[in-house]
Amino acid sequence: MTLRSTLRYVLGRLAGAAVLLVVYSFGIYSLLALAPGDPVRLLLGNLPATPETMDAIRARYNLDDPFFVQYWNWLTDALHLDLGQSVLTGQDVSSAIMERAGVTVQLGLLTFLITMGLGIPLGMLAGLRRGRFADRLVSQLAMFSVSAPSFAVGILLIIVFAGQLNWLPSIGAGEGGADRFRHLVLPAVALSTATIALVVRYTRTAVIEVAGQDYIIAARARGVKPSRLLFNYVLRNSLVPVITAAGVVLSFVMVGAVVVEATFALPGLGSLLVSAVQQKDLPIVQGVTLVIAATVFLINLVTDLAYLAVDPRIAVDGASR
Amino acid sequence: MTEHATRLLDVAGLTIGLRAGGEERVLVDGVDLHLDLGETIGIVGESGSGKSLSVRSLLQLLPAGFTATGAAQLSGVNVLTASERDMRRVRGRQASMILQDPFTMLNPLMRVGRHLEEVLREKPQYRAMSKPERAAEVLRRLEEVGITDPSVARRYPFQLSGGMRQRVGIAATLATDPALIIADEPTTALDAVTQQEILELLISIQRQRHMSMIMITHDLRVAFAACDRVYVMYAGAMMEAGPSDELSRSPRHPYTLGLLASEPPLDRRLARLPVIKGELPSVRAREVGCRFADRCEWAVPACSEETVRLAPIGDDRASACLRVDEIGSDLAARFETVEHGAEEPALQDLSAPVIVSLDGVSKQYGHGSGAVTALADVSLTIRQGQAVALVGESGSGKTTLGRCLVGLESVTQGAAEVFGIDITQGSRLPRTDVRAWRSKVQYVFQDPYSSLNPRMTIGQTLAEAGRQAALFGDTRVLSVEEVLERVGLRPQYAARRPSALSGGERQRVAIGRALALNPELLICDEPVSALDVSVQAQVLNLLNDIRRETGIALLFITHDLAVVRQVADTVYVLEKGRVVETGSAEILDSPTSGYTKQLLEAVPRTSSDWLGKRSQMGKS
Amino acid sequence: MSIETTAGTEAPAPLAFRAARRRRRRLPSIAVLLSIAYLACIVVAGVFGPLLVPHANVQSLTDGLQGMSSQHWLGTDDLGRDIFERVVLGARTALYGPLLIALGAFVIGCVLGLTAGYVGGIPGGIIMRWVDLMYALPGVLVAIVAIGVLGGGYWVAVAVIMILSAPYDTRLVRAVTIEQKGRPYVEAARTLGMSRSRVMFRHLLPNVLPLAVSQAFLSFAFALINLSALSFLGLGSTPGSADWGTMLAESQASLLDNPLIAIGPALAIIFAAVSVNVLGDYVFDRLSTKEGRND
Amino acid sequence: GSSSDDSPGGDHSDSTLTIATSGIRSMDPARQYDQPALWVNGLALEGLIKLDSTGKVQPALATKVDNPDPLTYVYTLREGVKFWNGAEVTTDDVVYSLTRYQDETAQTASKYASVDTIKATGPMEVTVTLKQADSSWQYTPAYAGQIVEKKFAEEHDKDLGGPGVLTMGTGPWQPKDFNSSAGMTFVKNDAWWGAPEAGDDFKESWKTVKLVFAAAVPGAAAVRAGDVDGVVGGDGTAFSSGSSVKLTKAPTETLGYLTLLTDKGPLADVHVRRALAHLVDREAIIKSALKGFGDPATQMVSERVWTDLPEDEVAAAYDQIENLDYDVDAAKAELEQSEYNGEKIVAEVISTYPSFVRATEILKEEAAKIGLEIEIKGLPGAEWLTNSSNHTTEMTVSTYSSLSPDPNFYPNTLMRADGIPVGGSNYANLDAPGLDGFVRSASTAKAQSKEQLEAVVGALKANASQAAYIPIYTQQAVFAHDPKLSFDGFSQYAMGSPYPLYVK
Ligand SMILES: Nc1ncnc2c1ncn2[C@@H]1O[C@H](COP(=O)(O)OP(=O)(O)OP(=O)(O)O)[C@@H](O)[C@H]1O
Ligand SMILES: Nc1ncnc2c1ncn2[C@@H]1O[C@H](COP(=O)(O)OP(=O)(O)OP(=O)(O)O)[C@@H](O)[C@H]1O
Ligand SMILES: [Mg+2]
Ligand SMILES: [Mg+2]
Repeated sequence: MTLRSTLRYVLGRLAGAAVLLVVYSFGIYSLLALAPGDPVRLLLGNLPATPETMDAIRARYNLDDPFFVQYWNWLTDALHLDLGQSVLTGQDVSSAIMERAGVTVQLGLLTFLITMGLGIPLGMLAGLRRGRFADRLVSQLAMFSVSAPSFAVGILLIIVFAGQLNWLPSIGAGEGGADRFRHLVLPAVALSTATIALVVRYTRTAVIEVAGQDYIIAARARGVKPSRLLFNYVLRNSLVPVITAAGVVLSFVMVGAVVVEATFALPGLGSLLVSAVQQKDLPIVQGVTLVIAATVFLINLVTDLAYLAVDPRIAVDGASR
Repeated sequence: MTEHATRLLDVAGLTIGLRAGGEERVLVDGVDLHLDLGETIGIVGESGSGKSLSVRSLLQLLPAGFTATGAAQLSGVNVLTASERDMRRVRGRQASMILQDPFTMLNPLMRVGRHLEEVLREKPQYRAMSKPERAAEVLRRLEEVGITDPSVARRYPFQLSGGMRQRVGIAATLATDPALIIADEPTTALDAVTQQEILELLISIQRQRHMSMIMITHDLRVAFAACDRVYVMYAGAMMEAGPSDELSRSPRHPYTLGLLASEPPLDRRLARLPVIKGELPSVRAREVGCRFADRCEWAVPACSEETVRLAPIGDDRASACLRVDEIGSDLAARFETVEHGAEEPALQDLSAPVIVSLDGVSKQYGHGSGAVTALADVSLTIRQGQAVALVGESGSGKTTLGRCLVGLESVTQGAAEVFGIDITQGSRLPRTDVRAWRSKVQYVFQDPYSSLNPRMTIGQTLAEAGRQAALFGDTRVLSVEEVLERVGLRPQYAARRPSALSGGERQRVAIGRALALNPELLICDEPVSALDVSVQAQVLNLLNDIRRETGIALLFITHDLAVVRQVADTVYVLEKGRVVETGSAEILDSPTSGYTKQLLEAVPRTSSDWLGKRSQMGKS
Repeated sequence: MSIETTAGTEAPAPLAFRAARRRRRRLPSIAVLLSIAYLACIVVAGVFGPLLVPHANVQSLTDGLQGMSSQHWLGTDDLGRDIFERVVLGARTALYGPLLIALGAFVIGCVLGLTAGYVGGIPGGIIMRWVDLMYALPGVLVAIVAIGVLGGGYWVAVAVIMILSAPYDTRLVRAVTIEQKGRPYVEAARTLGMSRSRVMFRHLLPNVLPLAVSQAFLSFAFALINLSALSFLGLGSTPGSADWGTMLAESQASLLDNPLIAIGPALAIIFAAVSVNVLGDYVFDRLSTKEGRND
Repeated sequence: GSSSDDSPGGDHSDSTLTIATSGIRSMDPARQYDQPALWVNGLALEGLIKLDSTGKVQPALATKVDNPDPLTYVYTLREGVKFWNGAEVTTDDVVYSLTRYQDETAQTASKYASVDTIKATGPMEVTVTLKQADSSWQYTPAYAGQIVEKKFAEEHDKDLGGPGVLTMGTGPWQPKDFNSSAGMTFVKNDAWWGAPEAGDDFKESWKTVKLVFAAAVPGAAAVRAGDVDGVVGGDGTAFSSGSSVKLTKAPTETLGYLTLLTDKGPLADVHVRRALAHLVDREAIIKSALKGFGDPATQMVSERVWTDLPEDEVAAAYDQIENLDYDVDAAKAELEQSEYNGEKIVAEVISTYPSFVRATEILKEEAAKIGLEIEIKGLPGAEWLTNSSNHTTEMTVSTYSSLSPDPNFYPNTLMRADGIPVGGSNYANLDAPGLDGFVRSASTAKAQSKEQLEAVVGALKANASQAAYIPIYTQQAVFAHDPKLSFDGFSQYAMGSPYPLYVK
């Protein structure tokens, strides 16, 4: 695939994603407009909500425009990367997101590292020792953990590691590098139970599939070194499905963080979203969902580009797609 | 050739088992074989007979779960029991292997050059080389297998044709200069012309380097043409062994005889192909007795009771038949009749009404720049009761033509009438015409394994076809039993599902389903190419019988000219979507088009001149 | 690119590897038997819960936060209610919603998927654009936003999640349909002159079913996890109700002092999700091997 | 907590006090006016007056308040008070700040409803004139009148007080860093005008005060783990006995009560409401829903707020009010008099407040005992609030915080006749003969006077007979802290002041 066609492909995907994001944002905007409950009421605090006061507040926070005008204003601003201000605090949505993104991103990365660092080797082990004890053990564990909801696991982890053993802090994000890390360990473990299992299963299947291929047998017959076989043949060829898993894991983590942050009271994007949803702080809800959705799109795009890098066959097909 | 000094490989009592679900299945049972330096042996047998497993066990490359016992001395090492460490010295240096499918034999993510380079680096004399030197060596070795374009080294396997890939595979296999090459059906996935080239290449390299070779194939003609000696395997056991020319002239085992006999001859049409009755058995637990006994005409009770092993029967020949001495003359006599079997002229009635007429038909897949022209300006006629064969190599448009005639594809250009219905109208055809068309033209697909709905019993499938026939106003709807009987299956089959049927049986059911509509034209798209020779003969006979009984017309699509000879009255040769030659079946004797000549040339023949270089070999 | 990436979902165990993992098994393994037993308990508790534990919601304010005892197997919560009995009662919301979602998504998926795959054309195009849109969205997120702002409780959550799950079924059924429709047995049905609907429902559907049924199990697990996650976030189920997610959420204040409050519902959810998946795998194995598939 | 090595009462001047508290959105009272914000703002922002730990009014930025007539308040500003940036506090800043809080879109606007004009009447004198007499005004400048610099505030009209912008005040600690998700850092303002008066208390006090924003549960966990020195706010439910944390408690005027809609639905029947009122088992609710961190409330205005009148006088007056005690038999009797037809009563509750949910659950069970059926509906905060202010909520448990000891706070907020229309704060649509008159005279009467007591008691009597607002409990303020620390004079009002001064 030439650089040009790659570029065209990426631009095409980005354009598609942009359209989707607009549709998406409109959907959420309408949902919020239709929903019961009014953010103005929250802005009033304990003020009596007389129609005059309500109107005055609406005027002050530009909430009095017709629905489409509001959406249009929001959209044009968003195109200039201005996501508006929180209705409740007046804080720029983007800065509110930046404030919170740190925890979420750190949690995501830690989860991703744990997931990949454990999942791939375990998956390979199971795949290469198919049917033996190690495989059965790993596969059974994966079967178990793939379906375990992260918040339930999180609660159990808190009980055991924070409550009974008192090894790790249960809640909050901590401050500074080491302390933050200590606080993120349990959430990341809770979040990665399901994803590790996913990666184990993907990797195992890929390895089994690849290990049974003719080219592996042919290479062994030619006397190719075992280390080369493992890395250049089995691992590289298993990588394509594992990349899929990586993409799935990353998007899963972005979204799963919402629930895990609630479990561990982490001040991340997820808890920001949940509280904003409850307070109907529309610009924040819009901003956070869009950022998460855009991240998921981006992850998918990067995943697809990673295929291009890894698999020359797709590069050619991709170009003609 | 019996001096032990030149013996490279000696296998005795090789038995391969698979433990699955608590039971042990014996897939290869007591195979003996030997190979001398510089010699080429062939192992032939129908699919599933254990050829691949046997040779893979020699390099300890069996899939997980398989165990190999017995003895196999390769250059003094027992390769069945050697440690993985020792095997690493055997693989590549002592012996190396080429696999059947060129499309899966190379690492898809590695450039061609790397495949060679990585093995070269393993050898001391190449390890010392500089990078450019090694690159030059890679190119030299690619040239050796006939790849002269240096850019190929930088390409990925998926950018090469099948033949090229197989050449690369051979080059990579030879890169370590092994003493023994094992070629496991190296040409089965290739078309006839490429097959011939690759075989010639292998033989010539083997001679030049004085290597030994084990060639696995299911095609007797290929084995006889390419090998010094041939082993015949059946259902996991060795049946017969001997020098090629002797074995091809005087089989000493009923199975070998059957195999030779079911091979349709290219040069004449037989009234009836000789067949081996029954089907290949499925592998079960170890059993005593001759595995072929069930299907053998000469079997006596003892055959099923006594253990049989390959036993020498005089100079360099061996047979596993218990009664080899008793029935020797019988076999010879039978072989005589096969060789000179009754010839039957192709029959055709050129006054019969035309049922299919195509005039200047073209077919394109896709639009714009990505469009593929599958058919270009094809004209063709089929008359009532006529058997027309459509031949051509892979991708020439045979299937496309057949599919257009039943409406699975639509014609893009030209005039096409089937039973007077203008089929170019496609979906705009009136309902009555569609029904008439459907009830008169039926199709049999190439792959018997997926042409039946796996969720329906055979009875349901056939009954449904009958229901359609009734829907189309057919008054003489055949019952399920009648259909089964017509295709030579017992009524009990109605209750079975496709998974409980062998390939040949499935194909019979598929033919039966088509016949249930009482069609006047049956289109068969390579109906036998997925089947073993012994079954192929049965199906071909069935088709000929049906034709004789019902007077149905046949459009027979195939790439096998020998099969064409057996079924067709008229032949159309397609090349890249164009008809390059047409005429009665006799054109196979005197082709006019260069393309047809080339196709004929490439058909494997036992005779010594098929693989050009073979004539120069000296026999001691 | 033929490889599909799925946007974040709570554990979308991909069917691709399931297919590769299938093995012929004679007898259900112990894990399968345990799963069946556990799910049977959930079904019984879900259907007859109020009869089995009539006093599950009865408060006994003087007996709050007790530990394990023979009277209260898992202790009591802060209102003195028996936690075990409430877990039993909670089977109700863990059963009905997910069941409805799985069935709904299954039916929608089969009809739309077969149509998109076999009929194609404009209806197929519309269906697939819809599916693409839904696929690109992080489902859980949409559910949180939708249910959070719409309010309306459990059944709204069920409806939203059903709509979010259906695209997965649709896409799967469509993919299998497209794969199967090129097979000779389908083409043979066409050359026999069968009607479109007969080909779709008589020939394609039975061959699509194993995967679709297996997907229905996945949907069930997905729905179970997401519904309880929503309850956990205070969306969906009524606060204070005996719903496993709600019970977990409301246990948080006493978590470190009285872990028992959380352990019951947490294990109930985990075991339920695991059992459904185990059983789904098993059913898939059975369905795809029993009736015999073309090798 | 870096304080752990310090002995109580020691010199903290180089150290940091870390407190977990409820998060706030903004330090601008016009934008966020509630208890959590006050408890943060108290460190940094000052008003003309302040409340001492018993709730009495004390001078602050004003040295003197004159009240020549009920409608006029004259504030004399303190000389030489400087904002953190060094600028002197002028009448301009004061007028600007108060006018800001008066704006109808400010959350504080209702506190300024009776204000007519705010004017500088001298170089160091600001006069506030009222439209009508308002007994609450005397407290208002203390908690809803924080003075900020005019110049700074005008520069940040939209986001004053928000993260990144912060604010410009005069208090002993200056905010340096505000992350609405994590917390804030305050640094000691050595130039604080009150330093001489506070003496050693200030000199030796914490150099840095760090607030960590945390919900009740994580906050409790953090103090237990020693990650913070103390936790304030929350309702204490996250603590239980047996932990190594010390709890300092004080009553507050944050009232948990039941609102019963008086004119629609099954509750339109007063007997049904009275039956429900008899079902409120305060002890049980405090024990189970509040884990004991509350005091039973029998009246909507607690006797504690009468700081200036003798206790027995207040008690005697309160005795005239009917007590709707927990009494299932009485409830039954009431229900028998009613025309209740078995219709379900919908109780709406904010789903994220466990104590409200629990209290409602307990009520539901009590009600079931006499055949009253309650259906609990959990709602997100915004929706709950909207329904409440539309006066469509049949029944709900919630809390309201009076930030001062203003006896008229609850009557004036909840029981006025002009609060009945949609949007008004008479959520129960309570109307009774003479009620509005009582509420109004409680407003115009002199604060804490006998007349006010009479008026308030009149209003409470009307409410009790109608059973519209049923008091349940007053919350306790809890300071959970490292046992090495102490907090003298801990009270609700102290928390609205620069309280690190008293944490030692
Ligand atoms: N991986 C496997 N698992 C189970 N059975 C196998 C496996 N590989 C081969 N077999 C069985 O072993 C028998 C011999 O197989 P083998 O591949 O050696 O046959 P073959 O003679 O090479 O056939 P073909 O011409 O089809 O390549 C067959 O019955 C086959 O079904
Ligand atoms: N559905 C399709 N879409 C696009 N191109 C097609 C399609 N089917 C066939 N072709 C192309 O049309 C040409 C003719 O194909 P066709 O299948 O008719 O050949 P064939 O002679 O039957 O070959 P084979 O012997 O391999 O079966 C080939 O180049 C093929 O790649
Ligand atoms: Mg083979
Ligand atoms: Mg074809």
